[in-house]
Amino acid sequence: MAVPVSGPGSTEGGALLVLAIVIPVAAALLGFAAGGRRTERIALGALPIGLTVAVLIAAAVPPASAVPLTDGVLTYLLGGWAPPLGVALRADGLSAVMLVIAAVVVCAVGVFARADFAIADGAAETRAPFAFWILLPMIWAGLNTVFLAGDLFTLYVALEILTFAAVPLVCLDGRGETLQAALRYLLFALLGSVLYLAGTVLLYGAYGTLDIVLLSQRVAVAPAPLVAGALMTVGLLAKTALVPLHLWLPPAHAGAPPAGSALLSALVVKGSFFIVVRLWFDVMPGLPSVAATQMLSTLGAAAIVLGSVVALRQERLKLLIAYSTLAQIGYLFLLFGLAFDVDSAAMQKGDALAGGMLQAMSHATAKAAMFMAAGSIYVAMGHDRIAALAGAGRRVPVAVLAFALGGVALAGLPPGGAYLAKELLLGAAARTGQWWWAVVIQAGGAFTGAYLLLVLARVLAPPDRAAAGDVDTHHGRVAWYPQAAALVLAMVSLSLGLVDWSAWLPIPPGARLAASVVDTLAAAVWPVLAGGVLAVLIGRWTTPSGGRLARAVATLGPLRRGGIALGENVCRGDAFLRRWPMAGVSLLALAVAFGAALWTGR
Amino acid sequence: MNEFLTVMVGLVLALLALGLVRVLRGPGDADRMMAAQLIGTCGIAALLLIGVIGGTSAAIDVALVLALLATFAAAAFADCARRTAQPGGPGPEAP
Amino acid sequence: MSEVLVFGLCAAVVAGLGLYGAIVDPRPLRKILGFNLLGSGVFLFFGVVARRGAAAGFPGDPVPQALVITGIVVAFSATALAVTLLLRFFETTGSSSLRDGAAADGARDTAES
Amino acid sequence: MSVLLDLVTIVMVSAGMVFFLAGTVGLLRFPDTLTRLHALTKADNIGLGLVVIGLVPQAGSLRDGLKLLCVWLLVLLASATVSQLVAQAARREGDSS
Amino acid sequence: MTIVPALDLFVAGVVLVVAVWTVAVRNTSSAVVGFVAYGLLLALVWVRLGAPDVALTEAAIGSGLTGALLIGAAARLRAGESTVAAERPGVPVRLLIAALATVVAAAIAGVLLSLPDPAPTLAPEATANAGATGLGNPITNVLMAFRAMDTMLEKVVLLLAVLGIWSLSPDAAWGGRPHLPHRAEPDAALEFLARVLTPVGVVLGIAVLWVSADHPGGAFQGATILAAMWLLVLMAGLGEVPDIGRRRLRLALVVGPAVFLTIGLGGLVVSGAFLSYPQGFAKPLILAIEFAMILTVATTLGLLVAGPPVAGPPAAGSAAAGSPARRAAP
Repeated sequence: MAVPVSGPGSTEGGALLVLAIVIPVAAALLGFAAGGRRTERIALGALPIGLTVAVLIAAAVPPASAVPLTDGVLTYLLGGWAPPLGVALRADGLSAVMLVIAAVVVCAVGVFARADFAIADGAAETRAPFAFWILLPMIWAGLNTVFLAGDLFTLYVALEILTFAAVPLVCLDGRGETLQAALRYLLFALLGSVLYLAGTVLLYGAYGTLDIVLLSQRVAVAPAPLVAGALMTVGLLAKTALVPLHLWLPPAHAGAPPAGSALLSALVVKGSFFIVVRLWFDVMPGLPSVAATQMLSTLGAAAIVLGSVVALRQERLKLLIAYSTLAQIGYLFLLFGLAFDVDSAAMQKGDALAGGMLQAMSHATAKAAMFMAAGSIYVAMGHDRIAALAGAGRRVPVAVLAFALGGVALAGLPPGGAYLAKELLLGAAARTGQWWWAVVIQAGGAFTGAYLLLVLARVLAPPDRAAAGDVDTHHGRVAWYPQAAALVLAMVSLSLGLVDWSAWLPIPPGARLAASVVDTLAAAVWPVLAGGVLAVLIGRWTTPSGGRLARAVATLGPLRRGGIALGENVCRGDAFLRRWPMAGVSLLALAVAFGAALWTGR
Repeated sequence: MNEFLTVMVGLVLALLALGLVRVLRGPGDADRMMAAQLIGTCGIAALLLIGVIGGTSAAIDVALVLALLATFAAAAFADCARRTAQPGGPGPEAP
Repeated sequence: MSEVLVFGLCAAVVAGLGLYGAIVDPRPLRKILGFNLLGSGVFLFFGVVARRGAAAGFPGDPVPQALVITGIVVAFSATALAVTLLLRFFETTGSSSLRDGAAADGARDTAES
Repeated sequence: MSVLLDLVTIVMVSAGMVFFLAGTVGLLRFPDTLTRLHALTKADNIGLGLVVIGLVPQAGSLRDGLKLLCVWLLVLLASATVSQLVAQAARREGDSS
Repeated sequence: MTIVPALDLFVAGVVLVVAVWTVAVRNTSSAVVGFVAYGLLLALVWVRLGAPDVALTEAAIGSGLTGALLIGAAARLRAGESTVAAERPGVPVRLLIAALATVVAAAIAGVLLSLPDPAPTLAPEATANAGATGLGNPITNVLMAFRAMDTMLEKVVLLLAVLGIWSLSPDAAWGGRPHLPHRAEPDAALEFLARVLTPVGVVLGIAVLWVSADHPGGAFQGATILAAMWLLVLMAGLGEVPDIGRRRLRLALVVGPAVFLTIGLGGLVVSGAFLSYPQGFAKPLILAIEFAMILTVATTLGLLVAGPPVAGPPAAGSAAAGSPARRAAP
């Protein structure tokens, strides 16, 4: 058939991109039609196939470090129609690594979920397992489409698939709180996606296409792309729950079942973040201004502080991890301030972007491991009140180990992916002379260490004799494979630092990491030390009654009271920001602020 | 001819607006149900006239669908009003 | 070209109204109505952009019009999901408020349902 | 010939407009729901019928003309039954409030 | 001629008045009625903008089905209305939000004025490539050939919405049936309306689909009309929604995207690209997809309005009473 190919046609590895989307969609459709036990088998069967396709794509992506989206990339023209009329699928280094990480996390969650959502053979089909085993491949299909689609409207439909698959996951257990959390999530996410759509229509009105590559060639500084950029960015921030647009995330991620929380925190949030990166680095790299990028990074820094401090004040483990997600999302957005090159006034695909993406990858694996471990702890202890988790270490040692390793990887200790990401971001901060982001990055590591130590101190404590009596010891038997899945993911996150990512991520060759022993040692010790101090000061823990520790705490008296006061104020600020009218005001105010910031850059 | 039809459309829309204000403000639900019916008649007349003015012959298909769906909406209103007026009342256990 | 201007401004005003309604009104059903208004405003803008691109014998550029049809169906399924979620939340807890504590104190059945 | 057709259109559509006017004035002036319903469904329908008849000569092809008449028949059928439903609702509301 | 702009101004004016009414009015039920009126009036605007296909979609889905959905919800939420309405934010916050919303709307309107004058358009390209599918209607070409991926993904979104709604049912009701509460004594007028209107609706729905090859129409618009007729039949009590566990219902919900996917993969093998159609076979294949699509979308839209399953599953083996009257969905 005369394929009207203008511009880069389908490269030979292109068919893999189609498979990456078609396999999860087919699994979901087959599962829906088959029903009963076959739904679970079909979903589990699709996991390895999808993983191999993701790995093949990562292998097929031509190694190109800091190259624009056009040539170092796998392309596939859907239906044979070239953009601007048709839709193209494209996979560059960024999407390849995100595809692999998404596949790994989905497989691990699939193994973990067999414990909660197993459908017994011959048993009648029940609601939650049937829904879960279709939502899992649907979330995967939505994510793969987000990573591969080359057209802004296809990205919109992919975002809707992601949101529509995530919302039922939040209220799968049907309690009042989770239904309210799901409703708040859906309504706010829909506001976000309509703002994104408003941005796409302005771009189409100005340039007659929605294809990313063609737009990057046509976008110039004009009112249409500026307003479109502001609206789309704010819409995507609402779906990524960056502070102050985070009203829906903590209750939603804490209320979902463990497998659901792992998917939501690790992957669903990364979808809209990836589109923000696509938007600023590929669609309109020349448009952002110093003000806009600094504002985005400032929001990230605010998210780190607010998320971490409120996490330290939480009483329930799942809420603590949910607020930790809030903080880590802020961490991801630091890359924008660092990646803006002042003299060329454009976003540079360099070590900052590589660091940000690496942080996203290590957060995805580590956070999924932590939520799965928290799920196992909940089953073993019957509750997740942190204060009463003493003795969990004995009951589910593998899960607690997974939690610890995940936390360690997240805090940025070598050889974790977050450590490599931190080094890249610090390198970018040093290169561009923005020392304040270096301070924020170190503080982020310290805060992560803080709430990790807080939980570990409690979980590893010997079961106190008095409490052991009333809690019946055989509360819940936890099978081995859910804990193993969490442990594997934590190990993966911890080993991401050892891989040489320069084939996929734009790591400039000059940024070889200073592998000196002193640096790595300092990087290892800092989060633990500073974290300990922060945990003692702000963390929520009851002062032990007698003994040396009590006297030590007494000397800290005023500091401790100051810390607690700070913590309380931040919690009140968080509650204030998470009221619906205030979130709406923040949404619109940010849209106006981004529009103004981009306008100043003209 | 088009000028005449345009004036007519303006008139129909004016009558539609007046009727809508009265119906939407109506005290009871029954009054508001008439809004769908009002649009069924005035709206479709305006649509047919606009179709002729703009020359789009497809406006007649739109009018057909509009008539069908306005009826469906009015039936849905009536059915819903009748259901809530049942002894069960509009409480959450009504369905 | 007048209808492009008139309906373009109408679309922007409706989008503003939708935004206002979706954020200010505390009742979730009114927020869903606001979201629908905002969505129809953005789709109207797609129609205006399509009308501006009328060429080659068509009264409007077919690509944005096709996007609008897809968008309307997605917006309807979003509304259906949101309305059902709201009704289920109202049945379970007896309150339809999005305020933080509302679900907890209004919860009829205990947490361990 | 076309002048005659145009004349027919003008006369019919104007007549239709008169009925629409009557329907709307009835809608505004009548005291309660049932009488307003009466004005709405009866007068407006005839108005629409006349407008449709007025537009048949303007229609491009015979098929369009027939479809125009179908529109009117559909609206006639619909308004007959819907007025019943609305009347039931109004009566139920009347005795319950 | 100066009269036409006045007409547009007037249509836009009426639409805006109804939109302001929908946001401003106190009582939610009248806000929903206002929204239905707004949706139907929007069809006029779409005809003025030269997009009859979208006018069909907006009138059918935008106001018909959404109106039925919202009016039912408004009635059932009326009990809890007053408590929540009290949480209205204070005047300063409302003014701030109004100001910010105005700025955003003004920014969008401002961009409209600054759009380039020879408006960039894909209409010429759409006509140039229309030969590949042999279809006259450009929008069907775009939906089914050039951007077939969006249409296929959108059906996945519809299926997800149905699954999301079903997953909101109580555990005991799984496998049961969502039923529109029709009352004991049948309502003569509604039953008459359903008996007479449904055949007309089904014929019109199929016609809108069949015509869509060359004239405005489409599978979605046809499916919406069929869904509206099915709901009318259910409301009149002449039929029952099948249990959600029934294999036929599940297949009906999946056949649309499944056929689209298989023909797409066939295109990958036969004519070199996913979602492409072999030369000369485009029209029959597209019509086959559209017929599968109309069946799925009609069933899906009906189920979206019908809601989650409420009654428990039927006793084993009891046939579903009163198989639904004449309509395309099983």
